[in-house]
Amino acid sequence: MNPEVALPVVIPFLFGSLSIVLYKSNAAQRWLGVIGTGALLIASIILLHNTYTHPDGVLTIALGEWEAPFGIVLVSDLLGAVMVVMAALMGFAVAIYSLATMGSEHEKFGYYPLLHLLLSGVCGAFLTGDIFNLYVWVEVLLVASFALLILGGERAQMEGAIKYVTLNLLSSIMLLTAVGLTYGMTGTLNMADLVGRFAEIENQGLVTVVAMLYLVAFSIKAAAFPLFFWLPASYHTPPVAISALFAGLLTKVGVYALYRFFSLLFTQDTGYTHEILLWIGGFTMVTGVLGAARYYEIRRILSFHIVSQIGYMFMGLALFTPLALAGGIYFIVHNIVAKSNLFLIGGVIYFLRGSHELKEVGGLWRERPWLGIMFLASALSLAGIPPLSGFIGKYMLIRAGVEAESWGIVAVALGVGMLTLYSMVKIWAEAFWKEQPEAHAERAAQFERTISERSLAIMYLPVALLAILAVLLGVGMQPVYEVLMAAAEQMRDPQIYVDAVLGGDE
Amino acid sequence: MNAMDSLILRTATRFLLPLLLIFSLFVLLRGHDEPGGGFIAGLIAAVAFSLYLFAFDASGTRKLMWMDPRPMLGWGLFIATLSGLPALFQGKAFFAALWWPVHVPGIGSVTLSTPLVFDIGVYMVVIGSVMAIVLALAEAEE
Amino acid sequence: MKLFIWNILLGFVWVTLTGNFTGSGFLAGFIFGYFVLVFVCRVSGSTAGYTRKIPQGIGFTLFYIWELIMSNMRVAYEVLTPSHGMRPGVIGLPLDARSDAAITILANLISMTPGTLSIDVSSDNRMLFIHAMHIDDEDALRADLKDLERRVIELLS
Amino acid sequence: MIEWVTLATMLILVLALVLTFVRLVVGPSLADRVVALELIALIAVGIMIVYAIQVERAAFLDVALVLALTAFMAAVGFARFLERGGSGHNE
Amino acid sequence: MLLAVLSGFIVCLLAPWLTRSLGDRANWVLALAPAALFVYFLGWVPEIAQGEAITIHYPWIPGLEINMSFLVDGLSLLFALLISGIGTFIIIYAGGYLHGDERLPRFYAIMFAFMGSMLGLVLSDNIITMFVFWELTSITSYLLIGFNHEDRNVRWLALQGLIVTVGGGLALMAGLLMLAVAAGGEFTLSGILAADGIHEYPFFIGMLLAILFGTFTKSAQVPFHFWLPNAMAAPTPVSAFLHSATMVKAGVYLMARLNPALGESELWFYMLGIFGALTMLTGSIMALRSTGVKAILAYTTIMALGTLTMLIGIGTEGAIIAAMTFLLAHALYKAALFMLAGALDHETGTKDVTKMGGLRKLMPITFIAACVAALSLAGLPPLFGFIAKELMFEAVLEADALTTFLAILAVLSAIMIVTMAAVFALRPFLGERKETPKTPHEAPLSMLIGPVILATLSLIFGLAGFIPAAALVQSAVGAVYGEPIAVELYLWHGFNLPLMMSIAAVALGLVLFWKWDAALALFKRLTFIDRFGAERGYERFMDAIVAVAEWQTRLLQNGSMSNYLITIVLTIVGLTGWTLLVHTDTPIPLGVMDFNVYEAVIAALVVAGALFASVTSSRLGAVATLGIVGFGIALIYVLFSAPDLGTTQIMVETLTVILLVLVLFRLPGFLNYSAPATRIRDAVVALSLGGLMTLLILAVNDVTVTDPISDTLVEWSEPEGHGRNIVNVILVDFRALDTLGEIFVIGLAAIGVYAMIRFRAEDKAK
Amino acid sequence: MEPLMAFVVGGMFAASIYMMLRRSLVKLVIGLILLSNAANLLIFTVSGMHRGLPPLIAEGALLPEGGWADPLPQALILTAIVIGFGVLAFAVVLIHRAYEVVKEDDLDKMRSTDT
Amino acid sequence: MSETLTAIIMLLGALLVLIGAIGAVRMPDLLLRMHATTKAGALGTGLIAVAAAIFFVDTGVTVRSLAIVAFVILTAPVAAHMIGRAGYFTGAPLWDKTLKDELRQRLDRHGHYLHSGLEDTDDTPRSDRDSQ
Ligand code: NA
Ligand code: NA
Repeated sequence: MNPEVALPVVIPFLFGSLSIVLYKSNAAQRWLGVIGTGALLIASIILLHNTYTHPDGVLTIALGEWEAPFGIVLVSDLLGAVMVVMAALMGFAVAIYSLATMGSEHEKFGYYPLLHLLLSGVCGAFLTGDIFNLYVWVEVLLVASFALLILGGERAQMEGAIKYVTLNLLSSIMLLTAVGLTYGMTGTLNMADLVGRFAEIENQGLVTVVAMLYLVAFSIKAAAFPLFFWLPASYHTPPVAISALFAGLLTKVGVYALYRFFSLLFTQDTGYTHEILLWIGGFTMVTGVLGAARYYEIRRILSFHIVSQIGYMFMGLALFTPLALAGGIYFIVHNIVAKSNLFLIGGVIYFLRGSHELKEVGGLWRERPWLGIMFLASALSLAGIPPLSGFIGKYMLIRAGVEAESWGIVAVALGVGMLTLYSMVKIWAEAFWKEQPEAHAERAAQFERTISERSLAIMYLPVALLAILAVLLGVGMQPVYEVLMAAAEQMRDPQIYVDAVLGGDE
Repeated sequence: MNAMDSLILRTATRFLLPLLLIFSLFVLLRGHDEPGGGFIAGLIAAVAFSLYLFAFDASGTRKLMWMDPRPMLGWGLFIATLSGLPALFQGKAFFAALWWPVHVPGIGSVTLSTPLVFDIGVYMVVIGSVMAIVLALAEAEE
Repeated sequence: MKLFIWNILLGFVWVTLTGNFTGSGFLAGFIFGYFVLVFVCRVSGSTAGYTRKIPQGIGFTLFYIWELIMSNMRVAYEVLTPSHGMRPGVIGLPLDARSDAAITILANLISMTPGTLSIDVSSDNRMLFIHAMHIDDEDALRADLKDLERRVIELLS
Repeated sequence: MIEWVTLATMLILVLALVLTFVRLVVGPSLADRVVALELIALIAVGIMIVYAIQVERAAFLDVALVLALTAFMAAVGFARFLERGGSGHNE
Repeated sequence: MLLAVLSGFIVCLLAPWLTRSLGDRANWVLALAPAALFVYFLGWVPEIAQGEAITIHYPWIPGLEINMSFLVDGLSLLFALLISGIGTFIIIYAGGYLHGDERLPRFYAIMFAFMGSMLGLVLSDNIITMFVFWELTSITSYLLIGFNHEDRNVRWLALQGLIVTVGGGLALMAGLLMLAVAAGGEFTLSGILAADGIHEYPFFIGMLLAILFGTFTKSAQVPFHFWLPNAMAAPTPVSAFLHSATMVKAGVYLMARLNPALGESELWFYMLGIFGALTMLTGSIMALRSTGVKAILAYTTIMALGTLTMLIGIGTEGAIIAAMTFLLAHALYKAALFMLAGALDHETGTKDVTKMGGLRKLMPITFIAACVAALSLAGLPPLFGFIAKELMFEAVLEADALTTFLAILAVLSAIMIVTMAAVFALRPFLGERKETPKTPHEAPLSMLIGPVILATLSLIFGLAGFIPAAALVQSAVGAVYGEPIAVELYLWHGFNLPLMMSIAAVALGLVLFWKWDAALALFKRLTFIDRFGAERGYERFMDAIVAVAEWQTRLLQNGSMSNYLITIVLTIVGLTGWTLLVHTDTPIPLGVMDFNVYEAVIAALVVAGALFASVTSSRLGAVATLGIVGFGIALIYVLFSAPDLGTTQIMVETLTVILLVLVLFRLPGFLNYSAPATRIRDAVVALSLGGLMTLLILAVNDVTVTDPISDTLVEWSEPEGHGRNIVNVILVDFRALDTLGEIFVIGLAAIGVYAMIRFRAEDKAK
Repeated sequence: MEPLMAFVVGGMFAASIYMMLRRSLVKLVIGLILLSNAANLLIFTVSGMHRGLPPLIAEGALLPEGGWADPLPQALILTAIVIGFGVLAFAVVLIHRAYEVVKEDDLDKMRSTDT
Repeated sequence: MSETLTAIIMLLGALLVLIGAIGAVRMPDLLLRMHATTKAGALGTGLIAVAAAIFFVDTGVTVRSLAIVAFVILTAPVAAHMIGRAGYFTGAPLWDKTLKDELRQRLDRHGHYLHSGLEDTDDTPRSDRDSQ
């Protein structure tokens, strides 16, 4: 029994519900926000440490002492633990950022409880070893995201939310359907138990059929081609801290689930399933990056890039070699840091200039060089420029692609990298290099006056933290690499997971 | 005057409300052994309060409920989560159920348990949530 | 006093629901009922007073069930006969009953009796509007309805 | 004998269900539909009770009880809708 | 060594602070850094000149074979010396050129970052580390080209340089990884050069093309040459350092570096030979068309890069000697010329050579230095450039194939270079004094020290060819050729064909200089070069991307919810259905139809209700029908042994109806928004998903489950779970976490709804 | 019964998707409710349907009398119903607010966030 | 014996329900349909519940059955009143053979006040009916 496995779920639950109870005091909620996410971060780092140092590399807790496969188990393997750390990190960064940027109305109507509970859903999804429980977590985070998305009630938020809600519900229902069919076929819900039970099914093709349902359900969540519509339609509508949180975490849950399912459960016919993943990945990269090329609104550009980057994550899973898997996980990690930070910087730009439109902002390089440097660190990282974090991810994936002689995806991945750079440079050239356009100078000045240096400092704090991380993840990659390779090796050998969950080594 | 004002409904509601509430408590407490449980019980209570809302008005219903729905659902969530923690102090996993049989004079042997506490949390969440939604909608209408 | 009877009634409901016909079961029901009443009465004031005469109530219930059966046979006839020989209409019945409870019971009983259906009570609670299947003999109908009203007032007095 | 009777009762009840469904579909006004819905709820109560008799499991009576308790709430809700200005006719 | 490479980055971090605290003297102090590096690298010369190649290894990310390993041999040392040596002068020069500019701290920082990257690039043994530095040079170059970023055009040109070089870089990355695979997993240059079997790699051609794509873009080979002259938008110190002496030679460096490994293939020869020669010619022609001092130099740089590429392609002993000599010679004279061009521009305020004249008296030192450097550019004795050019002609004549073609191109370009050298060195200084925007006088010391010393070196090396030959060129040639070659450099190498070619070139070049104004007018009229040029291609390409992006986004993200839904549904049906049809071996059995009539009727009513709700035009009718669907489902749950489900379904249905009627009266009734054809399409889509679900259920129903986990739960329920309602025991005990999540969902939904209704309302109230 | 239910569930899926494609906000949300119900029924169907065997244990007994219908899918569906209720309550209010803000029921006229 | 009684009552109840359903289909206007559904439906269902009480011969079941009966009979007329008045006031048409309508003209323009027609007669003391 490893109680630390449950902490990433319990901590946000406690802080979230307390924040609801204290709904009248914004100050209390702010404190709970920072303390709660901070505690979550500490707990998740402890979890990762304990997982990594454990001889099996897998920790489990059978909730209610009902042993697997009968009760619900939470399982922390390296993949899950790494994802939890990233979620907690993002939560913490956004909680701090929110102190300076979130309006009191947003706080009054539940911003902080929603933040906590979104994190609990995300962490739960990363840790659970039970497919139905995964559905529940996905719903928790989804409904939390629904509520965050509409917080403010702007017209655009409503329009975006309708698409977001509808398409995500469709995906949840597909997931639920797939879970039901899985239970109907196997009589179990425990992932480790499913490994053996799937193998016993005579009609193996049927397992692949169900795999396809999961694939579609999670691909919608992950915003993969051609199922991503909800994302560009909605991500740019809420306040930017919320967009950053979404960008960092939500699609990653879908990607994580695909990694989990298509390494643990559905490896019967990789020639078929993973080939499909590869195609989806390629198209996702291209459509996403082209979408971004079209826009001149910072958040829209970034939103389409989320889609594009998801393609790389698919590529890692699809190639399915240890290096590719490690590269894919690394890509997720790096992307959480870089992409969220870009959203946060977009928010800073908004607070300094009063607009998200590139055509209406400018002059930031001259005035705020540090912001520029932090932007460059994140943007170039996203574009895969060495030695920043994105490069290492791209390097691992391309190398895996070259080694697998998958030339098509290698070419696409490289080309998309270049277009990503194009978009990032577009933001750079317009927002930082260009002079502030006269037509919008007045509003910009007005905005800049209203933002206090103290708030700006609070906003810079998480931005700087993440920018440094984007650099460190690249330059100081070796320890990260070791963890991720170990994670990838675990994924390539499901028996480790199965033994840890069902072996009863307690 | 309320467009929905119906003497018959109001009077019937005064009569039905206690019945529905006691029924909901009943369903809550026996749920572990017979069909029922915190969720269904909470829905029944919520239906009862909604009935009151329809017969009377939102502010009356708020007064009737004694606790604002939002903190109620917060407390419910908090209690339900907390009910998983005592097991930790006995060295067991989260949500390991603990049972305390208690003899209450006049009622007999009553078993208190963490699942029951959990179910009570569920009950509060369901009432709080449904009523938060319904009341907000009704107030927006008024 | 009214409330005490209500409380006993709820205790009884509890016992019957649980199927636990023991003293302790009733006590539990009584306690739960007490809390429910305390809870409810904070807002909605006194409940109803028509439960005072329990024996009378039982008698009345039997009467009510009889009316129910009669009304059903009448309706069955109308439904099943091929041609609609009905002469429906909406009439207003001036009320002598004054308490909410009395009016409500009367209205509900009328809805359950043959060929009549309460639509609404006027805003000053002095007129009950009724839809009737047959108003060929309106006076007889009104007489029947007034008789029913008398019984209800008696029951609740 | 009871098996046959319960089956016959079931058949009668589902016939009633079908007829009421026709009214629900035909309408024409919302109130007509709600009347049909109310009756459907009552028939469902009946079916559940008959089923409890058929399989000799009293537990199903509890479901019937809940349905009996709450079914009229739908009518109250619809009535409220109509009185608050919703149009009751084909729209 | 690590410190030497990283010193650039360290100084980069310190530079802004130093600049601010030192003020005007900053350039002299900062220049100590590259000067110290230069001295450090000079210290290596004796050892390396012996033909040694030394590798130094520091682990970085060993797991990914990314390490700070360095390879010091003749080639890398030659480059390192050029970078640090010229860098010293450039830093000094920049202090004068950008005197008083508030952005100077930033400028130094980026310059030092570039210098560090460039050193890293040429010294790296690990190919990935080399690539890291390679890309860093592109980025720093971008930041430097866009130094005057308030100018829209400058931003555009900086982007162009970045896109071309980074685009090439990406291909290079793929090529290098393929190379590593081909070399059997070797990630060091030393390892790759020693590896066998690279030529047997099945994707050798692809690998080669990918690498060459990278090197050609970086080194501005045709057809990617256009970005380089555009990069002249940068301040002159940048142009002098990056776009002439160092960064653009990175491609040449890499080709030279890989020559021993890849040079044996014919493709290598033809690619490098033809593209190099064409680049050489293009550069010369474009130079002839230019009037800007920096543009002329930029195009002659392209010429030089082409020449170097061609020589490496030819790959004979002589060609490699020529290449290394040419490289050194070019670096010396071109850096000097650029700095002089900057001085002219800085002092006169114009870049146009035709608008200058008669400056020899005002700027005498500049004039003399320009003459010396230009003589070297033109390839005239006794300057080092002459030796290089003679060797180049010799090498061309020795080529294995295409000899005539290459020779003609070499002579043609030599003619034009002579012309332009003359134009550059003579036009601004001789003739009548012309009015210029600024009143010129001699440039400050900081701007003259570099060109003077470099020009002097051109002269010394020309007169004493043995110095560079022994110290640098020989070891570099050995590294590039792959085995040691003795190199001797002399001005006089006999009266032979190359010399005749030189004489002819000089003569014709001077004639052309005589008639340059006419030639210029003629060439300027040849606008088709602009119209069909590679730059146009680049613009078309970028436009096409934006157009495709537009088209694709309109097609996919078009805002129509029905389109989104249809796409998703068809994806589900396509993927799952296809798999079901193709990947399951047995046909799907219908199963046993055992049901009672009343069950069937209830089930049918559920479907009928759902169908009616979906086709009715009555909104409330749909809600009421939803009610019967809900009750019907509750009945099904009850009839099949799920009382708790039945109860829950009823309660939820009731509350749903309450909610719907609470909100619906604000909404409009159903309107029919779609045409009959659309409805048929929708029906087909809907039925396809329905059909799929039916098939899935039938297929799964055929699978028999032997011992579901629930059997154990049932056994545990009473003794372990203390409850007789097993479903409830599961909910609050066995799977309490699900239920906890579930109530959080409910709570979250309530918070969301509350916020939705109240947020704006209270907003408005204020 | 399961084969029959297969068609029922299929029909419900089809009906709900058709409804969601009608471009009307109200129909969209009703379609979602139907879809959620269909998925629940699907789980109920594929995990086996049994008559008259509720998973309830009589007092004093250790197992349900005469066998049992699988309680686990029932618990799952119950959870799914509740979650569905929460989510759909949100969706219902969302369309209501969206209509108030946008003043438009036709979904195809709500494109401003995409284009 | 009890089985036979169960059977008879159950069948009777079901038939009553069926009559209600037929009425729902056949009757010509809303209010007339409600005559059928309210009465037949409630009593029919009630009878079936009684049948269950007889069948199971168990106090717990009996009480639950009676609770069902009580609830159905308590709520059916309230529901009927709510629907009937809502349907009537929102203009559900009456059957063309309807003889008279004393209600229609009593409702004020805004639908907010229903006149009794007795306003000008003397006012009897109010009970506590207005309290809420
Ligand atoms: Na992202
Ligand atoms: Na099965």
